[in-house]
Amino acid sequence: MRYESPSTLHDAVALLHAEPGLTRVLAGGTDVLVQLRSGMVEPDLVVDIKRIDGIYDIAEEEGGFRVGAAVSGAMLDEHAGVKTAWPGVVEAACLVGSTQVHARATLAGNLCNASPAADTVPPMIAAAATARIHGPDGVRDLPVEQVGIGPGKTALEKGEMIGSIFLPARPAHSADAYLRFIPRTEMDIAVVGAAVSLALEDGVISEARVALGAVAPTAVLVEDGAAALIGTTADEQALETLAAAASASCNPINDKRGTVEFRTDVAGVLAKRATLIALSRARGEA
Amino acid sequence: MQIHVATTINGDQTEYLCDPDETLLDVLRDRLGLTGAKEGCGTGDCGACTVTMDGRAVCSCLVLGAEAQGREIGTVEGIAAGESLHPLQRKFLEHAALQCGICTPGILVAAKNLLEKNPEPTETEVRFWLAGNLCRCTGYDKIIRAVMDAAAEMRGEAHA
Amino acid sequence: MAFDEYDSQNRIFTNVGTRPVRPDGIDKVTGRAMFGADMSAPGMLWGAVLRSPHAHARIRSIDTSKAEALTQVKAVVTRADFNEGASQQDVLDNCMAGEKVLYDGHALAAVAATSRRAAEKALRLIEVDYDVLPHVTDVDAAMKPDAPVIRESGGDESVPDGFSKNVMSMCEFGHGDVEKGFAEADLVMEKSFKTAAAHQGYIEPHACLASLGNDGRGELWVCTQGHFYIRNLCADVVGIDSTQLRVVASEIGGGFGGKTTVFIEPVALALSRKANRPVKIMMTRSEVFRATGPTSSTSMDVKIGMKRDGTITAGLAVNRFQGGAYPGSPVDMGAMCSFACYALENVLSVGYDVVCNRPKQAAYRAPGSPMAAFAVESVIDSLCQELDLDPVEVRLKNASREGTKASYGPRWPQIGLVETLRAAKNHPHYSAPLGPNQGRGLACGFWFNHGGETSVSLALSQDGTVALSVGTPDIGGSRASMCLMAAEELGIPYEKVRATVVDTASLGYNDVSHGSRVTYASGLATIKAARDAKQKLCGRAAKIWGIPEEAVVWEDGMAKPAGHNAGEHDPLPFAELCRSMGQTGGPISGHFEATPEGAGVSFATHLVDAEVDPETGATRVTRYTVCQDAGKAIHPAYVEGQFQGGAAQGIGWALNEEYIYGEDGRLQNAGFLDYRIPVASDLPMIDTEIVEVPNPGHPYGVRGVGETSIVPPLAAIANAVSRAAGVRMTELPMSPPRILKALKDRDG
Amino acid sequence: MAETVTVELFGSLRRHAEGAATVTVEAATIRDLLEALRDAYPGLAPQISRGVSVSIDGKIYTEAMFQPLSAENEVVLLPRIAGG
Repeated sequence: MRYESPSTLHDAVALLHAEPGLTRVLAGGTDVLVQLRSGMVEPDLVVDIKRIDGIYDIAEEEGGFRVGAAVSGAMLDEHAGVKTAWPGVVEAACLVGSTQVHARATLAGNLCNASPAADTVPPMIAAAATARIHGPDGVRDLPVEQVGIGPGKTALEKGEMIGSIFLPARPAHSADAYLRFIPRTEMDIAVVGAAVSLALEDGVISEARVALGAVAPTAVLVEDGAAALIGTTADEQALETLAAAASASCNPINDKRGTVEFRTDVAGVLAKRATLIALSRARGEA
Repeated sequence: MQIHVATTINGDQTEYLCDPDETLLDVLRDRLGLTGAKEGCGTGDCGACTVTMDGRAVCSCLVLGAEAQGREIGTVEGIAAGESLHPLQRKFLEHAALQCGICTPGILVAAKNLLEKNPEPTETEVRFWLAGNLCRCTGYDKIIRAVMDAAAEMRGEAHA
Repeated sequence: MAFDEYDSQNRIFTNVGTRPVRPDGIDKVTGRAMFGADMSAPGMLWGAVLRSPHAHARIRSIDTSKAEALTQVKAVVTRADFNEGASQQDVLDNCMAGEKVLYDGHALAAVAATSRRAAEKALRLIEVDYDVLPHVTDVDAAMKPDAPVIRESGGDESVPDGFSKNVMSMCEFGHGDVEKGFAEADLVMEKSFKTAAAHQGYIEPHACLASLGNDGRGELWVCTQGHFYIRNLCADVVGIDSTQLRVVASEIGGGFGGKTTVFIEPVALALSRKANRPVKIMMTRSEVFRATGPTSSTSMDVKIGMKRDGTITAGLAVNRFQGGAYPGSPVDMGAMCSFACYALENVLSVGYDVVCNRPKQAAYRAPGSPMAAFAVESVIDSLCQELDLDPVEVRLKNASREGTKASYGPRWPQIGLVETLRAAKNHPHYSAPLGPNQGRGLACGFWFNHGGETSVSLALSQDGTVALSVGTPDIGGSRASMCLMAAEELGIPYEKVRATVVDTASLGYNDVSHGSRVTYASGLATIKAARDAKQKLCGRAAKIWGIPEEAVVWEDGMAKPAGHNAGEHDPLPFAELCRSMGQTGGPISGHFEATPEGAGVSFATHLVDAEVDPETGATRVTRYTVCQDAGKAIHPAYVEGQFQGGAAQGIGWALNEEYIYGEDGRLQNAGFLDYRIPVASDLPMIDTEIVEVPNPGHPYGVRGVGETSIVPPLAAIANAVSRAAGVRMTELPMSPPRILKALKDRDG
Repeated sequence: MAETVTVELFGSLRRHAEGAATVTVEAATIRDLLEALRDAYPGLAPQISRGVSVSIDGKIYTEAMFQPLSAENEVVLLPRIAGG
């Protein structure tokens, strides 16, 4: 195994592209090192991107934020602007693993690891975030929901890597929230994750996006769930419709972390609860 | 091929050679003789290997030795100032906050890092900050009390 | 002979009962304490172990040639490198498989190489040809007559007809006539229970550093609960004389029963012998879960009859424990514990020891008792609910007391169950209001506690200090307790005593630090060794004063004339006698070697509040109180620590911890990510009430405290959750999917 | 001197002692007791070899071969008790 730590995105892409064998991009390392240690993967080249200029930047852009690929959950949590605009994304980043993991783990890494249960992916999808992908043929932007295409699989081509995540601008009276179900209070992989982003006009939900994690091979955007909320004040009936839509969008598995029945039921419960939190934030109550 | 790394550990300039796939934990323990950081799991799930890197608590089993180039690393061996124990170390002893002691180095590093960022944490904040540091002996009760008491002392308040 | 050791009826203690800083404290907060993996040696190699991916398979062949061809590899061992004539055949086979691998994770080869990573890579070059056999991992399935057979030899003479060969033995305890008792009851309730295998979950993986020559002489540094015992096991398994192997017990990063046997130690010795270099092996966390002992998983039926006034008329328990691929599950102890808390006229408890394709179970804190208590205390709680009775009053009404004939035979001496129940009843927790979706659970628990072979040596130094040598590894602060007891006896300050866990060449044999025996047995031996030293000190004073030895007494750390008849002499303080001992007769040491048989049984009552989220099945423990009889708390802070730690482990076992096997017989959650032990944010503070009903078998009244604390939690939490959820939970762990399903089933 | 000692057997041992819940043997010590039991009831021998504890008036002995016994003692034979 070779270890390289290039100082530009261009060099990083060139290294990844030129290596004929197995490559891994090292950002926070919280997944890559576990894979290395277990012998699950034996890469020929590891490219540590943390020496790349600007890779730790959180830059304001078109009213939104461009988050560098090495920005950790702890850094996001310390960034007042991102935390105000996208509290759900930030709370998800601070749920991944422990304090020690928050200090290293990144949005881009969580996305590229392509676990169906990744905590930050549902809120990024709900946020309509895009990933900026750098590759040998240049740069392209891809909506987050199109990056993961299956467990452990992404839409990235050979030689490509994510350089940044873009979180778009928010209208007034908008907010997001993320909730996950785990058996303990910390340290578990999500059994179900639910993210809701919404905006209010005159107290009525005018925009909404709902996304679920750990209930299908990839995180899912629940369009019926969003439709159930838009035009309502998230009254009881709207929430029940949302919950039913969330449960209906589940295509989970039985595994050591939960059953199909449990995931399907709890997806609806969490979608409702996340909506109420987002709503209260959008109203400026929390 | 081995990689040459120059770094700072507990304030000391340190150089070493490591394999590309060698973790910082293995470098500390097997190359530098700093065995205070422990391997409890090797997967970032137990926190026994916690060190600080540029002021943030990390699991050294999830950091490559090569990544430490130019960084500042802090381990449990660097917590006491000479013969004076850090208040957290003293409070851990006073409160009997350890039984076997294998988790203690990681918890001390993590707790010190917490108090540097948040000198007045609530019990809940301490519990969540330390959620990644498993202890199987104590049930955490005396650990939490020791951290809260150390924080109070460091703020100059009377003993809790 | 009665329990006649207790001699502290009106004693006012000066050291015992205080909370000084432990002697190994500074080492442990500065990172310099040396644990199993922290020792290295010049020229050291790293060992790694190849483990079976199959639950059950015949080994057709093992080809190690490609691994041996690597330059970094210095030795490879398989079963042929061990002592085929070992007397402990099951221990040998569990350390290194013979003809068959019996579980996912079973060791079958090992390599020593110049680095840990090189050793691990070399393992992947070993080619094994397996003939995969049918497997079984569930205890009930393994008992069925048509189950895959794990050991052709089958069970012993105690097993009734009609079971598979996987049932290794059957045991029965009790007295009276249970059918008659059930007929006298106003309500008879019968329920079935299951518990999952739980791992001890110590944070330090097994690790050792071995050095063995082909002359059969060697050294072993290892984290273990019993270095004398494993010395004997290692010597047997690798075929050397036990005393030619010197074993040093490192600091130990948790054991809870799981470090009372050997796994990698004989393998490291065999590799070292073959490579002629020291070899270190450190298990990965995954190896710890796959290959070391969790406790048994169980299936149990309990039937109890009760009168309307709460009197229990009869109790019947059938316990089925699987203990992994080898006989020896703790079902006999479980069956003895089932009804130990109650004075019953009609009681029967049955146990079946079952093998299946799982790692060999190892002791885990009060082995067998927590599961048995879960089943019995759950049925008692259900009866209390049905008959609208107070759970404390019902238990007080039926509680075992001094003179009660225990369900497993003996008649109790002085015991403290009633006192723990009263402590729980009087605790503010018992009457505190409950919030919505909350329930309060109460349960009692029992453990035997153990004595065991014990040797202690206490050497005086010229400066008036004491070197106390013990042979029981310190697993929870015991060196502090030993120092307190030695200081108490000698009348000197705690700081003047240094307790060391010495190696196997420095002291007579000591049984393992298990059975909650250390503060009891090594403590008793320390007290007696100190008394032996005091007698010698008095002898020296007698010589100095020229009076008979019987005319000298030891008081307040000084030799004094026994009375006016002994003459007027200024007292001789400890330090002064130490200073002159070279001239008054030579060095002074006190000794004690015995197998003390007066371990006092211990009881506890736990109170717990739990809150259940009715929409997700999530459970939160909101309040917890432990009331336990310690006999006498030597270092109360570490007694509290044992209470809290046992409760926390019980909470994990009750709510989330379990071994999960797939259809393929492989363990699916061999890591702390998915084997979910409690984290700091899961738990409340854990209140403790130390009850002190002296053990008549110890000079100060000490009872072991380490194990009883894990007995009541499974039941107490199940009772709290069942009351909170409004549905009786009979299977552990009470994971959220299981609770949510129970809620849905209840609501139709 | 050997006395007539009454020994209670735990349940599963009873069928190897012709179903008796208690048996009497001549014994002065635990060693005598175990030897006498082996002789009188060969079916008990395997369990005795695997290890037993003996409760005398409520106190449990696991190793004490020479512990004296008398006719007045309440003696119970148990499986060997250890711990974690």
